[in-house]
Amino acid sequence: MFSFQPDRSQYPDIGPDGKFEIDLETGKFLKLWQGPNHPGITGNMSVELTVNGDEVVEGKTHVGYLHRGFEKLMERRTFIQVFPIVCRVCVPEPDFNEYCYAAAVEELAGIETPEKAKWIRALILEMGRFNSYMMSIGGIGGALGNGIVGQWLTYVRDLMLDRFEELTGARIYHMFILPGGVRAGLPEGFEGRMEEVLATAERYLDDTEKLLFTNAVFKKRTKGVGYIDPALFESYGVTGPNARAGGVAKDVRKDSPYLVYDQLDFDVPVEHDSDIWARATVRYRDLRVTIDLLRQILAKMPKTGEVMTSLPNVLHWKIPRGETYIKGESSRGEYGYYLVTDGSGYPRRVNVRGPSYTHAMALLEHLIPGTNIADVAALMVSLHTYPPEIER
Amino acid sequence: MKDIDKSFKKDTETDFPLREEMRPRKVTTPDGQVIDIDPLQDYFCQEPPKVHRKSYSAIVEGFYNWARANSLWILGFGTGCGAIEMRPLMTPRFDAYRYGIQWRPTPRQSNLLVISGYLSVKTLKRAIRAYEQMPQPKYVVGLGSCTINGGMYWDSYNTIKKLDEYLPVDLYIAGCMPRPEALLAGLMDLKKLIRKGEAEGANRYAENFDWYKANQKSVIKDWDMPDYSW
Amino acid sequence: MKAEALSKMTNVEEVLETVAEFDREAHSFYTDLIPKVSKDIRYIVEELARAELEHIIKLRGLLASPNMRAHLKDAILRPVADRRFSDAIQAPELGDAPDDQEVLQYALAREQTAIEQYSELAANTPPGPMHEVFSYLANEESKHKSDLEALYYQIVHSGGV
Amino acid sequence: MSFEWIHVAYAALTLFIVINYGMIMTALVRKIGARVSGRYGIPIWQNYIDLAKNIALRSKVTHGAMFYLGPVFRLTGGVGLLLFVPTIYGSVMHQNFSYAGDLILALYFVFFGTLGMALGAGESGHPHAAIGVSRGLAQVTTAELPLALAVYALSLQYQTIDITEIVAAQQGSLFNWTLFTNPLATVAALFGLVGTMMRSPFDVVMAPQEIPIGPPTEYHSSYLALMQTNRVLFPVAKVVIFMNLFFGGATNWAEFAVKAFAIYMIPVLIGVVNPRFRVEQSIRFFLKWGLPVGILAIVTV
Amino acid sequence: MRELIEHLTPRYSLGAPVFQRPGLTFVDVKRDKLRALLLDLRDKHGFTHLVLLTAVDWLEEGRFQLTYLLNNRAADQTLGLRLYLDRANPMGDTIHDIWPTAATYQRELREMFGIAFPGSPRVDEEFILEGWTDMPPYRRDFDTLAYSQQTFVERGGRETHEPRATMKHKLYPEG
Amino acid sequence: MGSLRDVLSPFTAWKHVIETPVTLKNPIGREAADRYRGFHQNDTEKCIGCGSCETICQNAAIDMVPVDDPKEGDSGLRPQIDYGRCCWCALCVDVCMTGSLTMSNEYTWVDTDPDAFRFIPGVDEKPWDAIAKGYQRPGERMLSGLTRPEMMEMEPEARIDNFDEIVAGYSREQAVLEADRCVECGLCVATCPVHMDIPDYIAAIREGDYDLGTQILYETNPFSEVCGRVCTHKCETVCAAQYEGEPIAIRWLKRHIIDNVSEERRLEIVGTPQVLPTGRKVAIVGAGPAGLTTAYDLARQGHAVTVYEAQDHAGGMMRYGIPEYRLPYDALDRDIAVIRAQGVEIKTGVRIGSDITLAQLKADNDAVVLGIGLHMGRSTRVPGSDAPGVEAAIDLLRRITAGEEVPVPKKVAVIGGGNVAMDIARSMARLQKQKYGAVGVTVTALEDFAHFLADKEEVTESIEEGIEILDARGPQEMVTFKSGKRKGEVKGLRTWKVISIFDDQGRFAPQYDEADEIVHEAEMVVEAIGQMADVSLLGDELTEALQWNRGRIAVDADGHTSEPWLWAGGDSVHGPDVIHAVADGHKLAASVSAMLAAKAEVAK
Repeated sequence: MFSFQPDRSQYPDIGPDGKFEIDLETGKFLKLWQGPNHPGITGNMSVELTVNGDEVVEGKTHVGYLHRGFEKLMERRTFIQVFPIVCRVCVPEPDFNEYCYAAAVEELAGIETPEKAKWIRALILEMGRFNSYMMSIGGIGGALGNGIVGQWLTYVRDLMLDRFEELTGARIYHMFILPGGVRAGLPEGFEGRMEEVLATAERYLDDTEKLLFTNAVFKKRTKGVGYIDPALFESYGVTGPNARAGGVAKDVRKDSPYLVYDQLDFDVPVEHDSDIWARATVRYRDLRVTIDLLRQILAKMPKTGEVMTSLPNVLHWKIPRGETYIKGESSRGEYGYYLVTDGSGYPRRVNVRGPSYTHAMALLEHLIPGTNIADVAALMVSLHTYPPEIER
Repeated sequence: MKDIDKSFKKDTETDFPLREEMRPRKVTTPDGQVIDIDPLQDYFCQEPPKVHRKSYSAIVEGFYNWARANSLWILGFGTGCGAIEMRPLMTPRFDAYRYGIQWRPTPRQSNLLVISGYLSVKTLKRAIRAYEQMPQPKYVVGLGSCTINGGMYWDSYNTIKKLDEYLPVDLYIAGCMPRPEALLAGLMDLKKLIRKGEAEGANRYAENFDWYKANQKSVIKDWDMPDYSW
Repeated sequence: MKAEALSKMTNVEEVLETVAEFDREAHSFYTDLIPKVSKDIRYIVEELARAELEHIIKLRGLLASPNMRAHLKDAILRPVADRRFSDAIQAPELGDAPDDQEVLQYALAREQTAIEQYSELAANTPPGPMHEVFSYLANEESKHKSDLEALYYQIVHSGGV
Repeated sequence: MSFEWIHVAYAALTLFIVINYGMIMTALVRKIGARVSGRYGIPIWQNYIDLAKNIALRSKVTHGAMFYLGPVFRLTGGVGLLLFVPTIYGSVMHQNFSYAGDLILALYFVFFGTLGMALGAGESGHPHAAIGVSRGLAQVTTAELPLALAVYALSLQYQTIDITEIVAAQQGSLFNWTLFTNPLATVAALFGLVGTMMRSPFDVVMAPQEIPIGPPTEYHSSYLALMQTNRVLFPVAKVVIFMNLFFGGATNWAEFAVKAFAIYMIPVLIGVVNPRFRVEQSIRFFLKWGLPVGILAIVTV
Repeated sequence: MRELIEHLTPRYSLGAPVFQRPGLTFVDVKRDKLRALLLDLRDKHGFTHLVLLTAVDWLEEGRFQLTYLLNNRAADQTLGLRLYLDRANPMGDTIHDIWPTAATYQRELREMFGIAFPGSPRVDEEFILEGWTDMPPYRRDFDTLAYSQQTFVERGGRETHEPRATMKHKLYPEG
Repeated sequence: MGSLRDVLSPFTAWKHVIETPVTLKNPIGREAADRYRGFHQNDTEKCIGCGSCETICQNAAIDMVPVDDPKEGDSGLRPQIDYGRCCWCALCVDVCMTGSLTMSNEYTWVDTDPDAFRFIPGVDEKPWDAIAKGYQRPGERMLSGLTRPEMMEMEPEARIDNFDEIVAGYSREQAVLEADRCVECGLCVATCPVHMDIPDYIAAIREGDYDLGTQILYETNPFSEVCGRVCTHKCETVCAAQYEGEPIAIRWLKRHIIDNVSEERRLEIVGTPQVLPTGRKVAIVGAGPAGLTTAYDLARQGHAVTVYEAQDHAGGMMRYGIPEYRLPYDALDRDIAVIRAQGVEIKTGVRIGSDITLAQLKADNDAVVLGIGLHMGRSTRVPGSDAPGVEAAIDLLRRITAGEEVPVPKKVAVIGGGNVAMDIARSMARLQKQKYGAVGVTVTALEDFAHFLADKEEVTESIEEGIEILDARGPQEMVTFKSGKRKGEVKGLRTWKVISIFDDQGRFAPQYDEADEIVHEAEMVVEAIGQMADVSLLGDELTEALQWNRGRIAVDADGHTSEPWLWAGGDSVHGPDVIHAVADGHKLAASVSAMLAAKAEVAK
């Protein structure tokens, strides 16, 4: 009926390199910082935007607000002492750190993990994924102005945190997956209480679907926005749901099964639009898969068995020289630990490969130009990035 | 734990190279005036804040304190891990709103700065800025062990250990990280402090401004930052 | 059970006298023994003499207490063991230069006699202060004997590496 | 109606009642919103405490005269809006200063506050404020467009620009309400109402997630207290206009309370469950849906 | 994997491979062959995913190890290329044109290890640290505890005792 | 775009407005999960202050602070936790050697004072002290090994007919495995009479640096090879590892170091005295551990030391008291060789008192040190104990070592439950096996197995070798032949069952069950109940002149007797124990050397 210009103003000139020519002195542009103290930023990071009107012509991400020098700290801790700090690398989904680190140490030290411990690890990882997706979908709702979703799903996440607490003894940093196994088995009646949580979660997710995923405004805000060309996935290192939203069924759980994922029955949901909508939807569908996986794990888990192997005295535990890379499919994509040992009692180098590292830096900077200010937060949330794993 | 390298000496010689636009210089204004500008002057906030005395009337002050205690507006600045446990407080499970606690996105409208965990030097700079922008009286709560004595990151080259060196802290909550319940308990304690009129951190900051600034400058070398980054 | 043929009535004072005599004898016996034994084991004999002396002092204190005086004339049955007691007053054979083991064995035998004596006295005394005194004395002696036994074990049954 | 000094006192009383009503009602509405989330939400008197707290703050940083005047203008907009609109129909006390042309003045006041705010916020020097202002003005202007058209349709329908008369015309029966006599105009006006109440999906200007709370980002202490007062007063005042124009006005305070609440709940109902539009999407929405309805309302009169 | 390595070894003069586990192999490469090898691996052998790029400081050996971890998803194979740089003057070749995301890694390496990558975008900008004047912190000779003690104030009043020394002091002071 | 459904469906969310909020009514203080890792608790009675928690804490959150005086196996330190550091990872709980450290499920601690967040769990009272819920380690500790590696030993069948050494010593792998279990708390150091740097030499094993290990051993103990085999290892009784597993095999580890250093290398490492001769002369009576240690120390300080030994070989009780299968003579010889290499002269076969008088020694030397040991056996003196066929264990052992002919009857009864009893029983068993091809030894011990004096492994090995061990049997009489050719000779041992051996105060007071009487048939009864020193060499005059302390020569803390020229130490002063004797040796040497230095000072 009405045809406004399809693209918004082309006011900034396009330079020979295909980028906007920006000269702040002209007064046409305004520098605008989002973050680190900003409710729309997923954590403590910032984006330096150059705007023209309310169109963003350039975005630079700035990280380092959460930098604690983990990889350095790990180098002066013994192998067991590293264990409590790895989980801190990623606050909302710490378990992948614990798993990847433990698995890397086990591989280099030649330790076998008991079968039951593998199941419990998978359980923990899926519970973590559940929480992470809850935060992510709630965050997408929040970033686009629908706080109710965030409220509901944070509540559901709280319920899952209760299960976490019951199983691991802690709410956020579980410190449960030790090299050699896990700290303890399931408490009495855990399955039943978990089922209650899952049922509640499903109820809230049904409501969320009605509220968010069949919502005209939400569709309007997300469809076609933040499109990532699937051809760029490899060059920008896009993994996980972000890739699955663009039709690439990348999932480490399927591609290179670890723990007990080869014994579990699940499909990897794929969307094809590669925009914010697709990314949100693929997460939502993946969350449903996760709920199913949790049920499967609890049903198929062996009822008895050791959960921990005896370790050599960890106070002077030395691991021969070697290097390895362990990866897992976190809720945001490929999560990996690159561990180098040199035969001493300390890791030579630990490198954490968080998916946010590629998603929030190069990719986000690539995506931001040309969007509206209002979409920057949504874009960031849709990429589902956690700053602590970028800077570590 | 690896032994400390006793021979290691921190590089105290090298000054942080001041970017060109940060140097003091003379500028000609459009109407031809020549003025001195010193961009860093602003960032340092050399001007000490005013010490605000309490109201002369104890009853009025009491009423004010009651109001302040029951309308705690927290700056939604998640400085570290602890931020993740602040979120449940805003949501149905814990619903801190019913205690008069709310979140504000801008420091100008906040009364309470919750330092949620460790502060990297880079964030410390922003936290100080945010704190200085908050209107008085303002309160600081140190959430988690990291704020008390460095916590997990006691040997990190990039995180501070004692928050009270840099900001006047009213209350600490132990934990790594503290659960929402503990945080809530802390906020309730803070309310009691405010009601008793004992939460005068802002005045403490103003009175010992030089000390705080010296401490801050000892760890922050690059003071350049956009003055509105929230 | 009691050898009633030998028993006859006596009073407390007399019994206590015998007891005191027993202790005095023992004390002088041990005191005499001290120079006879080699210096390295003299401590055992000295301890024994000291213990007996302490015993005498304790007994004297008892007798002097006003509470006791009232009962001194109480008649009691002369105990059967009395005779054995009196026998023990006589120093048995203990060689010229006895070693530590012999001294201890001798002392243990004496203590055994004393314990039996006091126990029987206590059993024969109707409940009251006197009964308690004898029980107390029996208890004292058995404590003393325990000490000696411990010493014996320590010296003789030291085990070996 | 001739002016008498006593009307000043009456108007002050109206103001007082409306402010308190607004205080309680907005808190209640937040509690209702919280219920949807599954929470209890703020205490019903929280707004008073917040107000007292903000007044009690000790430091007040100003960025210049206009920064100070901004909230004053905004409050003036609210007060003015209320004072020139009959709050309770037929009541001498709460007739306020309504007069024959008050509809025009009311429309002006609806804009006035926003403009004042824009000026004040602009002076705060914060880029968020500056961007917020430009986005806000653009959006509000288009949102007001259907409202203006609806008012135009109304004045055509009732042949007057005196609100009191418009209310009078709606008395008697439920079906005399403009809602039923001119539903198109009502719908067009509701576009305006929803669009200017700063609720989703049209609250992108104030959204904390993007440009943190937009124009008032620098406002604090008593400046903020002033704005808070306005924030409870202005929506109610606006609702009063809608009540008068489309829903038959109110003849007593009870009716006022119920109707104002009900009308106020319209944007709330939508807002709680919807995400927000971008500015240009909002503009497009109003132009695409609001404007035609408004024009249609005029055409069909 | 073995065939591929055997195939590539003569052409790119690779070092002896380490088969860490099925699906993960490490191999040494020479700097001048790196670029051609990466392109070859990416375009012809399906190693399209740059998993990570990081460095290891072998202080004792006087060199940095750059690890390029590439993944071939279809074959579920990960290949780690190890490239050694002289620690005294570490200089790497930027590969941001092959994988744009490598620019971030290179920025980090520049800042944390002091390895230069001429030509990489924003490589000389501050990345994570701010106002940093000391040596690059991930280098092995940077002692984080010492730096932290010399920079940040610690809460005082703590004193610990060693059981052995305490017992010696109390139980056998002269022994 | 967007269907009507998309517009309307969001409004379904409003149904929640009539639901009761899910908010917790009073969240503050909500009880955490049963396993929650909250604030620490410490059972201070159970805690031994080993400091493993401090070592493993990666936050440096734990300080060990003194709360009590140290005693054996307890440093008196207790962990103080700084909640300005703690991360509640509970590694300290997992690593805790005694399991004393646990966590409650309490989690709220708010304070205005940042210095307040420190406390000593169990000592500073806290509201959560009594909370039973919270993180407890499930089962035993997993972070350090619980059991020792199996020591390679000769099978009973292989060892019973010879005097070859039984244990093989640890292999490198086993030693590393065992050394790995050590948490290096150092509680053992105080208990070790010579305060060997046990954690350090265990660390040296881990590092594979045997030279360093040897060096550490020789700093405190010149009899490391002997002690590596026969030490009473008091250290192992206080080892932190024993609380949930086996104590570290400290003795075997010590032996492992020496086993891995050749004799030549050992001499190189130890070296010879690096000082000029002082010209002072010291005579030492008795070439046992005490005497030789004194000699070693003094010689290294440049004094001229002569050791007089009554027997034909040096070594004292180590040679004549300990059977060869436990301590091979060449091992002892290697240790003595190192001592000899320091210039110590050892005169064997010289009996002081008869060959040379003490007075003469006094005249010829600046100082005389007595290390005469306990070479006389105690007798039970039960009836018949003077009958032929009743032997003293210590005497028998000496004769076996010296190669003298000893009677080996088919049936032997041994009285005693100590290691000497085991030694003689096993030696006799070997001789029996050699002679008759069968073992017929019965050991009757006063103590029950729970209070046995002999080492556990001694008892097990004895049983393996076919020796019958009867616990809780009190000897009553040596039964003799009443008539016949062998009239008066022993034909058995009559014992009663011991009901209880100690009274309720823990003192010796055997109670017998006279009904439970056994007569153990035996042609030889060996009394192995204890030993005493033969002090006859002192002579009456000196005996009279010396101060005595409960049957032993009275010495001050340094081993100095009441005579200014005479020192005494070792078993005869402090009871039977090699390692104590070595400790005494060091003390004596220090004291003697101080006296000599003072003398030299005066002479100048």
